[in-house]
Order: sequence, then C-alpha cells, then structure tokens
Amino acid sequence: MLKKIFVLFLLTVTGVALWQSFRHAPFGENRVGDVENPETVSAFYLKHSPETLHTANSVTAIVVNFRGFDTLGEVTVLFLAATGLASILYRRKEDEEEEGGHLPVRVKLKSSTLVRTGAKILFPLILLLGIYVFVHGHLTPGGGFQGGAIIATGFLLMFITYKRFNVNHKIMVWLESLSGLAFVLIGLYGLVAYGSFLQNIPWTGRLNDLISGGLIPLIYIFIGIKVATELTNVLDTLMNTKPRKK
Amino acid sequence: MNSFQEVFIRYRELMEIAVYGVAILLILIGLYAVLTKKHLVKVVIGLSIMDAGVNLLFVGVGYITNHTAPIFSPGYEDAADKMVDPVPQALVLTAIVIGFAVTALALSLVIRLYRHHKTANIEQLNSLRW
Amino acid sequence: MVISPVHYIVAPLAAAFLIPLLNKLYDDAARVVPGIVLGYLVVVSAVLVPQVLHNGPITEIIAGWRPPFGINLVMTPFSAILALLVSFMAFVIWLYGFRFRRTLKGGVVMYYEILQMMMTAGALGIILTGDLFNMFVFVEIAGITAISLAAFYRDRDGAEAGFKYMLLGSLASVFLLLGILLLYTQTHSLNMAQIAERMPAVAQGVKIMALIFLLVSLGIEAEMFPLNSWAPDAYSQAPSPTSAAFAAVLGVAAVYALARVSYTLFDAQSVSMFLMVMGFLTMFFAETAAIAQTDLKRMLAYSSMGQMGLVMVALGIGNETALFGALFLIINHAVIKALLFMTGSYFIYNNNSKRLVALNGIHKRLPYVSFLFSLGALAIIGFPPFSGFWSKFYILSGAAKRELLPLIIGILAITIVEMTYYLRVIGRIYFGKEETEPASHKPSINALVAMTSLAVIIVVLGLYPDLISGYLHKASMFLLDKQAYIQNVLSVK
Amino acid sequence: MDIYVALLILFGGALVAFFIDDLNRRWTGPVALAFALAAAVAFALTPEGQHFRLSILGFDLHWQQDAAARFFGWIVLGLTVLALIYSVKYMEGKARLGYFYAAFLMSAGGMLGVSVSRDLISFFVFWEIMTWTSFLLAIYNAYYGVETKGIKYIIFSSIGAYAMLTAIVMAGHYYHTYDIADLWQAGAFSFRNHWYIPAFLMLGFAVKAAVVPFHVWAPDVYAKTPMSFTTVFSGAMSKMGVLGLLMVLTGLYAGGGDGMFWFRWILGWLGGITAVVGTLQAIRQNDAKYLLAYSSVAQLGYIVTALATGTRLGLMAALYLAVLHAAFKGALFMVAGAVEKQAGTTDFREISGLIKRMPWTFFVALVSVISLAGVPPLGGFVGKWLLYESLITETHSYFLVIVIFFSSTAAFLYAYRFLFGLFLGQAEEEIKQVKEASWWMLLPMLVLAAVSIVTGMYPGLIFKPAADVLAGWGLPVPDWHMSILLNNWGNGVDLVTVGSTVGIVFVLVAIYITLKGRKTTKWVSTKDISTSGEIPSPQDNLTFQRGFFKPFERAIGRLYDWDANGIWEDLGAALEAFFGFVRKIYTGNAQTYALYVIVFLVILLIFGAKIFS
Amino acid sequence: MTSTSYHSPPLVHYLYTFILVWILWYAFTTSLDPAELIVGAVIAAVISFITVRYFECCDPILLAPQHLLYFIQYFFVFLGALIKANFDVARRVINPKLPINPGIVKFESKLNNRFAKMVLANSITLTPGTLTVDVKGSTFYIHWIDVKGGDPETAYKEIAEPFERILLKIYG
Amino acid sequence: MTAIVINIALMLIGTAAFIGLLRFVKGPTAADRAVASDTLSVIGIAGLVLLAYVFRRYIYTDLALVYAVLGFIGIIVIARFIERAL
Amino acid sequence: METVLLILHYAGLFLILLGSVFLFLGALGIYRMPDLYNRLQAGTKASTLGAMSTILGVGLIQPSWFIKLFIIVIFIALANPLSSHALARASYKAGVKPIITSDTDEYAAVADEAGKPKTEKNTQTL
Ligand code: NA
Ligand code: NA
Repeated sequence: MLKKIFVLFLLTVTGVALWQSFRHAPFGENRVGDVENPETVSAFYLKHSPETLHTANSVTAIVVNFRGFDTLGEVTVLFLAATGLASILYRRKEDEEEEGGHLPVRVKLKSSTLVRTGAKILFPLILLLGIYVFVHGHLTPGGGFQGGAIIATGFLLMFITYKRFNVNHKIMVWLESLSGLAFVLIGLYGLVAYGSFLQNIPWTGRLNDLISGGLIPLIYIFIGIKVATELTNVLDTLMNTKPRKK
Repeated sequence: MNSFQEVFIRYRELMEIAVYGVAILLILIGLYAVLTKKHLVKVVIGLSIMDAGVNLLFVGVGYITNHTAPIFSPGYEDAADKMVDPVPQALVLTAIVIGFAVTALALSLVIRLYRHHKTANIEQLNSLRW
Repeated sequence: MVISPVHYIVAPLAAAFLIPLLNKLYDDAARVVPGIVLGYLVVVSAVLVPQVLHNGPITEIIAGWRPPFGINLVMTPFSAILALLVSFMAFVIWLYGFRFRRTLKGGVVMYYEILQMMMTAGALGIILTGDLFNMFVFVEIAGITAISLAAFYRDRDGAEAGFKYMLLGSLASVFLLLGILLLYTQTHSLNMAQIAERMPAVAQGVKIMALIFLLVSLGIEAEMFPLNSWAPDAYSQAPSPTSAAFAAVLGVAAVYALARVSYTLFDAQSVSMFLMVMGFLTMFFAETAAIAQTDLKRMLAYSSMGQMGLVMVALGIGNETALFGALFLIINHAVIKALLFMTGSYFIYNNNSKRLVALNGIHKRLPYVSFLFSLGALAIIGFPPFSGFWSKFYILSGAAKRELLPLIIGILAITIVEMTYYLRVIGRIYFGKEETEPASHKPSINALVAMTSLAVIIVVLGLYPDLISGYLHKASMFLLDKQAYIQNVLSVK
Repeated sequence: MDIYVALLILFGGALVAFFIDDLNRRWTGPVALAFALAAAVAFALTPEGQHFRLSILGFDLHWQQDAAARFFGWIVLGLTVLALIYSVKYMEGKARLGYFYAAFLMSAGGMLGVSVSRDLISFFVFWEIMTWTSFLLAIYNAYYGVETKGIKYIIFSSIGAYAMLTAIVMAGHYYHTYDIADLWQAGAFSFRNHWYIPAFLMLGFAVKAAVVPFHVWAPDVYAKTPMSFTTVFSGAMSKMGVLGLLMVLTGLYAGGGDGMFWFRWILGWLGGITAVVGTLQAIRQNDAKYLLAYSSVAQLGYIVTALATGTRLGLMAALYLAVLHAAFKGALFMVAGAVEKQAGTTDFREISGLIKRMPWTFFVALVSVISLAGVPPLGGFVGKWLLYESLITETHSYFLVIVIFFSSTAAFLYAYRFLFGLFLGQAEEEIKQVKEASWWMLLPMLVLAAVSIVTGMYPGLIFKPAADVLAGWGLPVPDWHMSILLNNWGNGVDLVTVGSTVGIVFVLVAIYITLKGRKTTKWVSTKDISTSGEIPSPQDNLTFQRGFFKPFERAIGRLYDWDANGIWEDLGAALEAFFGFVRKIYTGNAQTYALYVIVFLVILLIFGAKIFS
Repeated sequence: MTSTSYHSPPLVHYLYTFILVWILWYAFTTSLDPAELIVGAVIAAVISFITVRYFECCDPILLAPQHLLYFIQYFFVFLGALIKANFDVARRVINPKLPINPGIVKFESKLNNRFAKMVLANSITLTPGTLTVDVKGSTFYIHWIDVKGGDPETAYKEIAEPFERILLKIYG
Repeated sequence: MTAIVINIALMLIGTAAFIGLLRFVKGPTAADRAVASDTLSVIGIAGLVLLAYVFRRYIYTDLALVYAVLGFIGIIVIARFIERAL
Repeated sequence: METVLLILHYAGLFLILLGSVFLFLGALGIYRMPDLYNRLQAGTKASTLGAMSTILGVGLIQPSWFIKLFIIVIFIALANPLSSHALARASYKAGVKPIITSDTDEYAAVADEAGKPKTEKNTQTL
C-alpha cells in the first residue's frame, strides 16, 4: 500500500514534469514555418516531397528517402527481433522431455466452423488489402510497415483458426532475406551511381501516379514483403511454443 | 462548414489537455503497471501502454490546427502550407515498429520464464541478485 | 566503390539478411560470414581512421540530402577511434569464439552469430550517426541483440537477465524518445549539429527536461548507478564472447552516446557535477558489490560497471587531460575486460562452474590462460607498466587540474577495493588448493590468437602509450570543441 | 653503458625466467641469477652522472646514475645477486619457479628503477612494479595468505602508493613538472605551499618502511614469503621507503625546513615508537621468521628516527643503518631459511641445539645478531653510535634517546632468544639428522656476515658513498674517517683496534666453550619440562621454549594489549560487512530496479534546475 | 507461402480467384489507370496462387442469372429482417423492462455448403432477438432473447426458415 | 443543413463511443470488454468514414478499411484467448 | 444530374443520421443489457446497421467514394456478425453463464466437448 502511494507520488511528479515541458510546444501551433523557404526539416520535406521526389505521401517520402536510413535500421530491428525470438524460443529435445514429451501445437481447441469459413474468404481479401497498402504507400496513408502488418494479421487469422495451417519456412526465409537484401542493394545503387547511400534516382515521375517517386515505392514494396514475412515468422514462433500431448 | 475544426481552434486548451493529457496519462498508467503489477505479462502490457502514450505524444506534437494530413493526394497538390508536420508521423512509425519488436521479444522471454519457473510472478524472479 | 563510413552499417546489415540464405547452402556460413564482415570493418577503419585523423572529420550524406535535412554519419576523430576499437574488438571476439560455438547445434548458431554481429553494427551506428533519432534506432538494434544474447543460454538464468535488461531498456527507450521529442519541438531538427546550434535559444526549463530524459536513458545503457542493475545479470548470463562484447562493444557505444549528448547537445559544464557524482557513485557501488561476489562473471560485470563509472567521472571532469584519460580508459577497458571474459570463459568451461572457488589452483591445468588472466587483472587494476595505469593517471591529472582532491582520493580508495578482489582471484588461480582434476579443455588455436593479441596490446600500450596518444589527444580536443562539430557537419554540401 | 641497460636486463630476465621454467625447471634459478649478475655488471659499468631521458605521453621521464642511485642501487643489486645465489638451492624442487624468479627479477628491476628515477612518474611506475611483483611473491607460499595476510600487504602498500599518486598529480598540476630536482627547486615538498603533497608522499614511503601504525603488513609478509626473497624484501625494498623519505626531506630542508620542528618531532617519535613496538613484539615470537620480521620493523624505526633528525650525523646514521640492516637482516633471514630448509621448521618450540649440525650457519647468525644488537666491534655498533650522537648532541631529543635506548636494550632479549632458540641448548633426537646447509646457501650468508665484520672496522667504506649521496642532494655532510669514529667532543675511537681485540678474545672464548661444553652436557629432553604446579592439558605444548620470556611479557603486559593488527583487521571486517550490506541494493527484483530508475528520474526532475544550472 | 499438402486445385479456380481479387483491387483503387490495372493483375495472380486452396466461398456457378435473382431476393428479405431487428433493439434498449425470456435453442439446418451455413448464421445473428452461438455439423445453437418454444422445429420455423428457403434454392 | 446533420451524427457517434467505453471500463469479465471493444471498433469505422467526409479527404477511407480488418481479427484473437484456445 | 446528386445528397444525410442513431443505440445496448449475450444481441445488430448506413450515406454524398465505401460495408456485414458469434461462443466456453429464464439451454451439453472444466463464474480478466 505504502509502495503504491509512493509510486503514485512518483507518477505525479513525472506527469507534472512532462506536462510542464510539453506546454512549451503548444498543441496545434504551427512550428513548421514557411514551406517555400524552409527553416525546419518539416518544411523542407513538405516542399521537396512533392517538388523533387514527386511523392504524394510526404510521410512516406521521409520514411523511405529523407530518413530512409532510419527505416533500414527499423527493418533490421524487426529482423533482429524475429531472430532473437527464435533464439529464445527454439525447442530442444530436452525441452520436450521436460514437458513430458509434448509436441508443439498452435491452437489447442478447434475454432468455430463459421469463423473458419469466414477466415477462408477473408484471407485473400486481407492479403490484397495489405499489398494494396504497401503498393500505394507513396500515394495514400500507409506503406510497407502497415501493409506488412496487415498481411501478417491475415496469417494470424489463419493461424488461430486452423491447427494445421502452416507457412512454408523455406519460402519465408528466401523472401525475408532477399527483400532485406534488395533494400540494401537499392541503397548501394544510390551510393555507387549518385554518391550517397539510398539516394533516389533522378526520374521520379508525376505526382500521384502509381509509378512515381523514383525508387520509393519499390523500396516500400520490399519493406512490405520483409515486414510481412518477419511478423508472420514472429507470430508463428510465438504460437508454436505451446505443448501438446503426443 | 467545418465546425468540427472550429471546435479545434476555439477549445485549443481543451484539446491540449485532451491530447497531451491523455498521452501523458497513458505513459503514467503504463509506468504504474510496470512498477506495481506482479504478473509478467501485465508488466509487458504496461510497457506497451507507455509506448502508446509516447507515440500519441509524438503525433500530438506534430499536429497543427486546421491543417491536414501531409499527403499530396489529388486536390491537395498545392496544400503544402496547410499540412501538419510529417516528421513526427514518420518517427512514430519507426517507434511503433520498434516497440512491437521489443514487445514480441519480451513476450518470448516471459514464455521461457514461465516454462522454467512455472510462475509468471515477477517477485519470484530473483535467482540473480547481489 | 570508395570506402566510406556507411559501410560500417551496410556491410553487417547485408550480411545479416544474407546469412539465413547462405546457411542453407553452406553449413558453416553463419560462423564464417560474420568474421569476414567484421574483418572488413577493421579494414574500413584502417582506411578511414587515418583520413579522419589527418584531414579532419568526414560527414557522410545519406540519401543525397545534406545535413540537417538528411541523416548523416559523422566520423570525428573521437568517433573514428571508437569505431576502430569497436570493429577490431568485435573481430577479435568473433575469432575467439569461432570454434567455441561448435558445441551448439544447427540454426541456433546462426541466430547467435547474427545477433552478435548486429550488436556490433548497432554500436557502430550509435558511434557514427549524426542524427539523434537515428541514434535511437541504433540503440534499439544494440538493445534487442543484447537482450536476446543475454537470454541465449537455456541452462542459465538467461531469460531472467534478458527480462530485466528488457524492462530497463524499454524504460530507457521511452525516455530517449521523450527527450528527442522535446528537443524536436524546440529546435525543429533531429540533426545533432543543428540542435546544438539552436540550443542557446531554447528555454532553460525545457532544455533541462530534455537533458534529464536523455541522461537517464543513456545512463541506463551506460551502466550509471542506480540505473545499472541489469548489467550484472546480463553480463553473467550471456555467453562469454557476448559478455566480452558487452564490455568492449556495447559499453563503448553507450559511453560515447553519453559523451556526445553531454558535450555537443548540452553544455559540458552544466553536466559536469552530475557526471562526476554519478560516476563516482557508480564506481563505489559497483566495486563494493564486486568484492563479495562468488561468481567470476558477475564479479567481472561489476568491475565493468566500476570502470564505466570512472569513464563518467572523467567525462564530468571535462578538461582535455581527463578526456584523454577517458578515451584511453575506454580503449583499455574494452581490451582488458574482453581478455578477462575470454580467459575467464575457459576457466568456467573447464570447471563447469562460474564459482570463484572453482578457480583454486587452476593454473596447473591452464597455465597460459591463467597467465593471461592475471595479466589482465593486473592491467585493469591500473598497475604499471600496463596500459590501465596511464589512463588512470591522466584522469587523476585531469581532476588535479580542477583541484578536486577529494575526488582523486575517492577514486583511488575505490581502486583499492577493486584491486583487492582481483588479486584474490589471482591468488586462487595460482595458490588455491586444487580439489579435483576434471578433463581439460585447452583453448583452441583461434582463441589463443585472439587472447594473445589482446594481451600484447595491453603490454604494448602500457610500455609505449605514445603509439596512440597523439590520436587520442586529437580526439579529446575535438570532443571539447562543440563549434567545430557544428561547423563541420552543417557546412557539408 | 646506458642506465637503462641494467633495468632491461632485469625485466627481460624476468620474461625469460618465466618461460624457461616450462622447458627445464632446473635452469630457471641459474638463468635468473645470470641475469641478475649481468644487470649488476651493467649497473657497475654505467658511468656516474649519466642521464637518461624519455618522453612518454608528454611526461619527461628522467633517470640518473648519481650517488643516490648507486648507493641504493647497490643495496638492491647486491642483495638480489646474493639472494638469487641462495635461491638456487633454497628453492630447489619447489613449484612455480618461473613465477617466482620472474617476480623476483621484476621486483629487483622495480627497486633499481626507483633508485635511479629522478622524476616522480617513473619513480611511481617502478614503485608500483616493485610492489605488485613483491605481492606475487608474498602470496607464493599459501593461497590462504591471499585472503588475509598477503592482501593486507598490498592494501597497505596501495594506500601508500595512492597517497603518493595523489601527491604526484597534485604536484604536477601546481608546479607543471614531475622532475624531482625541479620540484625541490619549486618548493613543492614544503608544507607551506600544499601540505598534503609532502605529507601524502611520506605516507607512501612510511608504509613501505613499515612505520607504526602502518607496519602491520610487514611481519606476516616477511615471515610468509620465501626466505630468499624476504632477504630482499626486508633488506632492500624497505630501503626504498627510506630513499623516498630522504627525497621528500631533501625537498623540505631545501625549502628552509619551514615550521619543520613539529614534523620532525612527529616523524622521530613515530620511528621511536616503531622501534619499541617492533622490539617488544619480536621478543614474544615463537617463530624465528616472525622474530626477524618484527625485528626488521624495529630496525626500520631507528632509520626513520635517524632520518627525522635531519642533521649531519642523523642522516649519515640513516644511510649507514640502511646498508647494515640490509646486510645483517639479509643474513639472518637467510639463516632462518637455511634452518627451515634443513630442519623443516623455524619454530623455537620444535627446534634447538642446531649449533653442532649447522656450525657455519650458526656463525653467520652469531655475527649478524651481534651486529644487529649494536654491540662493538661489528658494523651495527657504528650505526647506533651515530644515531645516539645525533640525538644527543645535535637535536637534544633526550626522551627519544631513552626510547631508542630502551628498544636497543630490549633487542638483546630477542637477539639472545634467536640464537638460543635455534642453535643452543640440547638437540632433540630428530634434530640429529639435520645437515649443514648447501654451500650455495652458505656463500651469500657468509658474504653478508663479512659486511658486518668489515664495516665494524672500516665504516668509512659506507660513509663515503653515503656522504656522496648527502652531498649530491645538498644535504649536510658530517666529517668521516675510514675507521675512526669521532664524537662531538673530538674524541675518536679506532675501530680497527677495538675490532681486532674483541675478535681475538671471541675466538679464544669460543674454542674454550666448545671444548668444555662437550664434556659437561647431560642429555635431558627439552620437551619434558615441569609446568610450575599447574596441571597441563593434553594440548599443551610442554616445550620449555614456550614461555621463554613469560616474566618479561608479564612485566610489560599492558603494552601488548594495544594491538594495531587487530584494529586494522576489525576495520577491514567492518568495511567488508558494509560492502556486503551495500550490495543488497541489487535485490534481484526487476520491478525494484525499475523503481530505482523512476526514483532517480524523479529526483532529477525535482532538483534538475539546481543540478544542471 | 503456404504449405502444399493438398492436391492442386483445378485451373479454373485460379482463374476465378484471380478475377475476384482483381475486381477487388479495382474497388480499392477505383482507377482505370493502366499501371494500376497491370500491377493489380500481377498482384491478383500472386494472391490467387497463394490462397486458391482456401478461397472456396463462391463457386462460379453461383453467377448464373437465376442465382443472382435469388441473391437479390435474399438481400431484401435480409434487409427487412435487419431493419426490423434494429427497431426491436431500439425498443429493448430504450425500455429494458420489456419481458425477455432468454435461452439457447438448437435446430438442424438442411444446408450442406459451409459458405451457405455461414451466411445463414450471420443472417440469424443480425435478425431480431437471435444470435448464433455455435454451429456443429448442421446443428445451429441460437441464443434467443425471447424463446417462443424450446423444440428444434419451432426454433427452425421462427429463426431460420425464411433465409434457408432461399439459400437452399441456391446451394441446394 | 448538411453541417447540422453531420454535426449531430458526429455527436451521436462520439456519445456512442463514450458509452461503449463505459462498458469497456465496467467489464465485468474480459468477454464483456471484448464485446465493448467490438462495438467500439465498428463505431470507430463509421466515425472514420464520417471524418473523411468532414475533412474531404478520400484517402482517409483507406484507414477505415484497414481498421475494419484489424478490428475484426483482433476480436477473433481475443475470442480465442477467452476460450483459452491459444 | 444536379438533381440526382441533390437527392443522393439528402438521402445520404438521412442515412448518416439514421446510422449514427443506430450506432448510438447499439452502444446504449451494450451498456444497458443485463448479460453478455444480450449485450451482443443488441450491440451487433445496431452497430452493424448503423455503420453500414452511415458509411453508405457518405458514399451517396460523395459518389466517387462509393465503391470503396461499399467494400467496407460488405466487409462489415460479413465480419461483424462473425466476430459477435465468435465472442458468444468463446464466452460460453469460458464459462460466462447466460441468463436463462426459458429453461432452454441446448448448448450446455455440447459446449463442453473440449473437456474443459467450467467455472461457476468467469474470473478471467485482462
Ligand atoms: Na502511405
Ligand atoms: Na460484432
């Protein structure tokens, strides 16, 4: 009890401090400044995203190009989380013995037949939605991460409704590796051809065309594939750890 | 027409409380869970709530009254000066993905801890000390 | 393709993505490829570091957007030296562990190798990036690999260590994000040089808040008391090459981040007292905890924390002399602690126990390893003529220049504590009564090469510190010169 | 020959010795000896006044072959060579010889380095090398020493060394130089400017010289280290403390000795107390090694007192005693080592009557003990004479004279006990198997005994280099003659005459006793002694040696209650307990750790404005 | 991406899935830009390849004109029920004191097709006072807010009959 | 007229979301919270589409679609969790 | 054409209003109904129709958005009852007892088939 009061005191101080400091950035205030003569990075991006990169979604322009290096790191974080997860949860013979000879199982109980039927119909729809989201990453809200996540939830739906729905790990490994590699190679192409890593090609098309933004949509597609496979992998690993009687 | 937007302007202070306040509150709630909940999963949930609060704060900071999403979709090609700050949105995307990665890793650790100790009570998790 | 700083990041990344594929084609790919990559990074360092030291900092533009608009990598003399150190140490650690992990099976080796290599990439990213948010990303890369590696072994309490690290690491990333966001709202930039340039205009209150969040966050990573409680667990539970890398790779990057934030983003003066006091407390609590340890790796972990504390003290002292000492100490600590973990690992391997009691009389079974361990122990205490002495001497001289007599006395008093437990271990190794004689695992040739090369560095740097002192002076001067950093980064076209 | 050659030979020899042990264990000792000899030759060939300068990290290291370097360098090298000759047989068959000889040579190198260093940085570097290598030797005989006894040595040494280091960095800051001569010039060692610089330096030297209350490490370490190194440990390494004190005092006196009186008084009395404490403790020891160890503490007390006088005769006495102590105490430790090797123990209660079994060893012991006791005609006498002269006629410290006199007189008791306990009395059956030590061991012992004898008649042999040291450092130099001892009133004693007379008498008496003693001795077991009416328990050791000086101990009993050792050990235990308590903050609970983080954050948030202003 | 434990489905299934997905793509993009259509075709091909095994909702035969009519009929029946259901809900929500007599009843459906069963179940859920709790085989378990009779026949009549009649015409 | 209707609709939806939130807070079982969040997600989808209209941004409708999909799968996962089938 | 658009506009407004009212009622339903199954009954029907109506209403006002909004509507029609069913089934299996006044619970006998012990009261909270 005393501890909780103490914790509440700590939280109060933290909260007040946070509130006070963020009052210095009033909500809704325009801190971007003049877009035509940018003083801030935001203004610069808002100017050059449509003008130079011809990318409608300036968030995408930032994520994939202006700050594409962050994104490469981000993709790596995801990849490493999947690797770490696998290294933490891999099953050894000893584990199985410890658990009394249980086999891993994804879901313990059969799911509702209705949901199973529904899942089958929705699965392609969800995949398509995911792909749509990352293919149009430079035009509409969303992108590689969002699209990848949607695809992974599609797989999640199948995982939890079907005991025996399995992904082909070999294909997953290939997709995962190659898409990650493709990102790096595109970056290296920029380095070799134009002098800086991840630099976009000069031809960036027309604003709001599907084929626009130079290499941005291409990169986002690879990110989408990578994120989709990665997240699916993570879900697969996490769900494949429950013991089941032999 | 957009009285919705007028509300945003007129009650800026209120919105500030609503957005920043909720974000900070989320951080604090998450922190509370981290500091007091005994179940490992609840601690991890606490961390996720904290992450959510921070992410919300990011998005909130980038908002500009009466401005729109920084997407130059048809009809908005020349609205650059009417768009909210895109940078925090890009950053928050990264933060979310990283938060997800950490959460997944945390859960895997919880699974292993549970399997090993047959308990998910954080207080019984002290074989390593001093 | 001309060698440029971005190779530090891209090479390991590409390799990490590629390894799962190659491993399907060639069984040992997962073990070999990281070595090639890390070796390549050493080559990159060998090319770039002299350039930086002679021609001044390199600022590499990424994606074609000049700073502050794009992310950029900055290789100052300070970061260049640390990048060289980190890549070299990572390579040596890889070499050391090359045959060690034969005992592990199948895909697990691949996970291990990828994570270990990427920890280095994360550390290099932290050291090289000129962008604050990018630093966050690399901190997370390093953090995730470190958590996974701490939890790697099943038969230890790895998961517990990993969970603790994860918990504190997550708090760290929340605070780091808050700090970055606060700075962003005030300076409208994420580029460290531009933030530094615009810092004077920021209101004092917000500045301090941002500073607090950044310091707490990086303090967790840099093992600052009382934020360092994850460290003993993580160090002691991780596989030994990883423990070595915690000290030699991750620790280096964490301290670098702390230094960069304190010196470039903020005023070194305003954090001086804080760093000195916290560094000193870190030393005190770590070394006093170390003395009572019964577990070798845990003892070494506490010792690492103590050394980090000393580095923080030196950063706090903040004059050129102390910074020189700090940089030298970072190098020494990386090399020596890695040697101690490597040799200690063979003790553990032979004894099947991490307990110090098991070390009694082990020199009969592992004479050369014992010799190297003792050398490392003497060096880390700071006994001349080993390299540890010079760094400590410089730090003390720096303190003397600020006439901080109590600090000097305090540091030395704690050194006596440190000395006590290291010498006890040496005593055990050489004079303890041996109980049983289990089968010996002699170190493999690659491990011998790795350990010996570190020992040689320790001795050579001790006898001839001027081999590197010129560079270290340059680096520490540059760290102090905030305007030069801003100038260098922002003038890039 | 350059000055660094001898050093390189010693350090290189250490490396060679370490690794040669793996090839052939019998070569290790001779190889080490060869290196030591080579170093001695190199040192001899180094011309007087030669400088060697080296810049490391911007520090100008400065080594010089001057009078002081030669004086202390020869103490080090002489003892090292002799001790290594002794070691060849003494260490035969023991384990870890590579380790032993490597540490030995490095330690010698460290001491030689200290002797030649003329800047504080190289001084400190060599000082530390000598310290940690000697630590490695101090723990050589038992791991259990590491936990308690050996670690005490290194802790005390490091307290001293780090006090020095503090002084050094502060001096570097204030005076922008580490060169000793420049520091003298600048008055760095004066109490007036920064009192802690000289004070901390002297603290470091006092620990090495085993001055009370920092002496507690010495007895254990001297007694536990292999005797062949204890010789050097007690004979030479403690003299490095003397060298350091002399160096600081030089600076102090050069600075006009401002307000020095109180300081000299303190140092002098510390020396006196050290002498008394060492002597009283030596008396009650049952083990020859411990007796000698405490005796060393006492003897160093004299030297410190002599240094503290700061007068012509006093300084001379200090340097003279430094050499003599090296000679006779070195010899005595070798004797103890020989007895230990041949008879298996040095415990008086286990042993007696070795005189017939080890006559040469006895001879060395006799000569050295006489020299130690300060009785004419041997060298020790001259040192005592000088000390008394200085205290009485130059500083008029009469109380101190009484203390020193008390200590010297009491020293007869332990000197007697040492001789009697080991060599005289009746030999038990098991003693009769004991043989004389090997000539490899006897040779260095005899050489050291010869030093005592020769200096007893020709003290000028030491006066001359000592005077050079004093003159070289600008300290007052007394008049001296090769073999005539002058007092302040102008009367002289011809030591050669005294020496020869006493020598002839001694030989005659010795012959008489030997002849007569053989007839009258009647054998009774020494372990069958009455217990004065008390009923002994089975555990009681009934050897008569057990209560050797019981009456004396009873007489001064209260003095023994104050046990510095116990206080230090209590302090250490209290510290460890405190540390054990402190580390409990690492509770192992992840949530507590998170709480630490938040508490820390909140503290910063509340006080941030103050902390980071 | 999915495992290949079943024998491979006929080509027409691929084609059918492909077309449906492609149409959906068009719905998402609502653009006749050739680039979009080409990309959509490629994606639809990939998805049909991945999911053809699972995507079994609607046989092409369902597109026959008479079936289309039934669909429209079904739609209106359903819409009516839905609106009725909503006013029922409104009534109950605004005045929760209305007599309720909840229970779970079961009935047997004559439908064999899984998709049809799902449509029926969903329709039941959206119509007044009923909620499909589970379907086992062809037995439907329905939570009924106002049970008018516990026996399966009554339940069937009250709950499923109007929908199933039409569905049987299509899938029967 | 349009504005009035839209504003009323927004208010109704907002109130609905608030009431749903009350049930979410109240529980009492996990299943009840799941029911609440299910309804909330549907309310949210409608709200999103309405807001897209308010702001006249077609691209926001994508969000509604994605939200619908994720909300549905989320509820299915929670349902599986509630029946302890995962 | 103008007129058509105008009609569509007002129809759309009507649908929006109607939809939002039903959404409101749905929310009220899940708040006020006595047990979980009744809440589901009310919540699903009202929210499904409400959302569909609102979204279609917007589609009528903005005809160029119609196709995509129609997809959303179809999705809701398909998915929302399914999710409600899944929740009802799961809750029942997890032991959340419905209020039964009609003495009819045909499901009780078969719900248990997984061999899971039924608890009297569901104590599982998130
Ligand atoms: Na997008
Ligand atoms: Na629903």
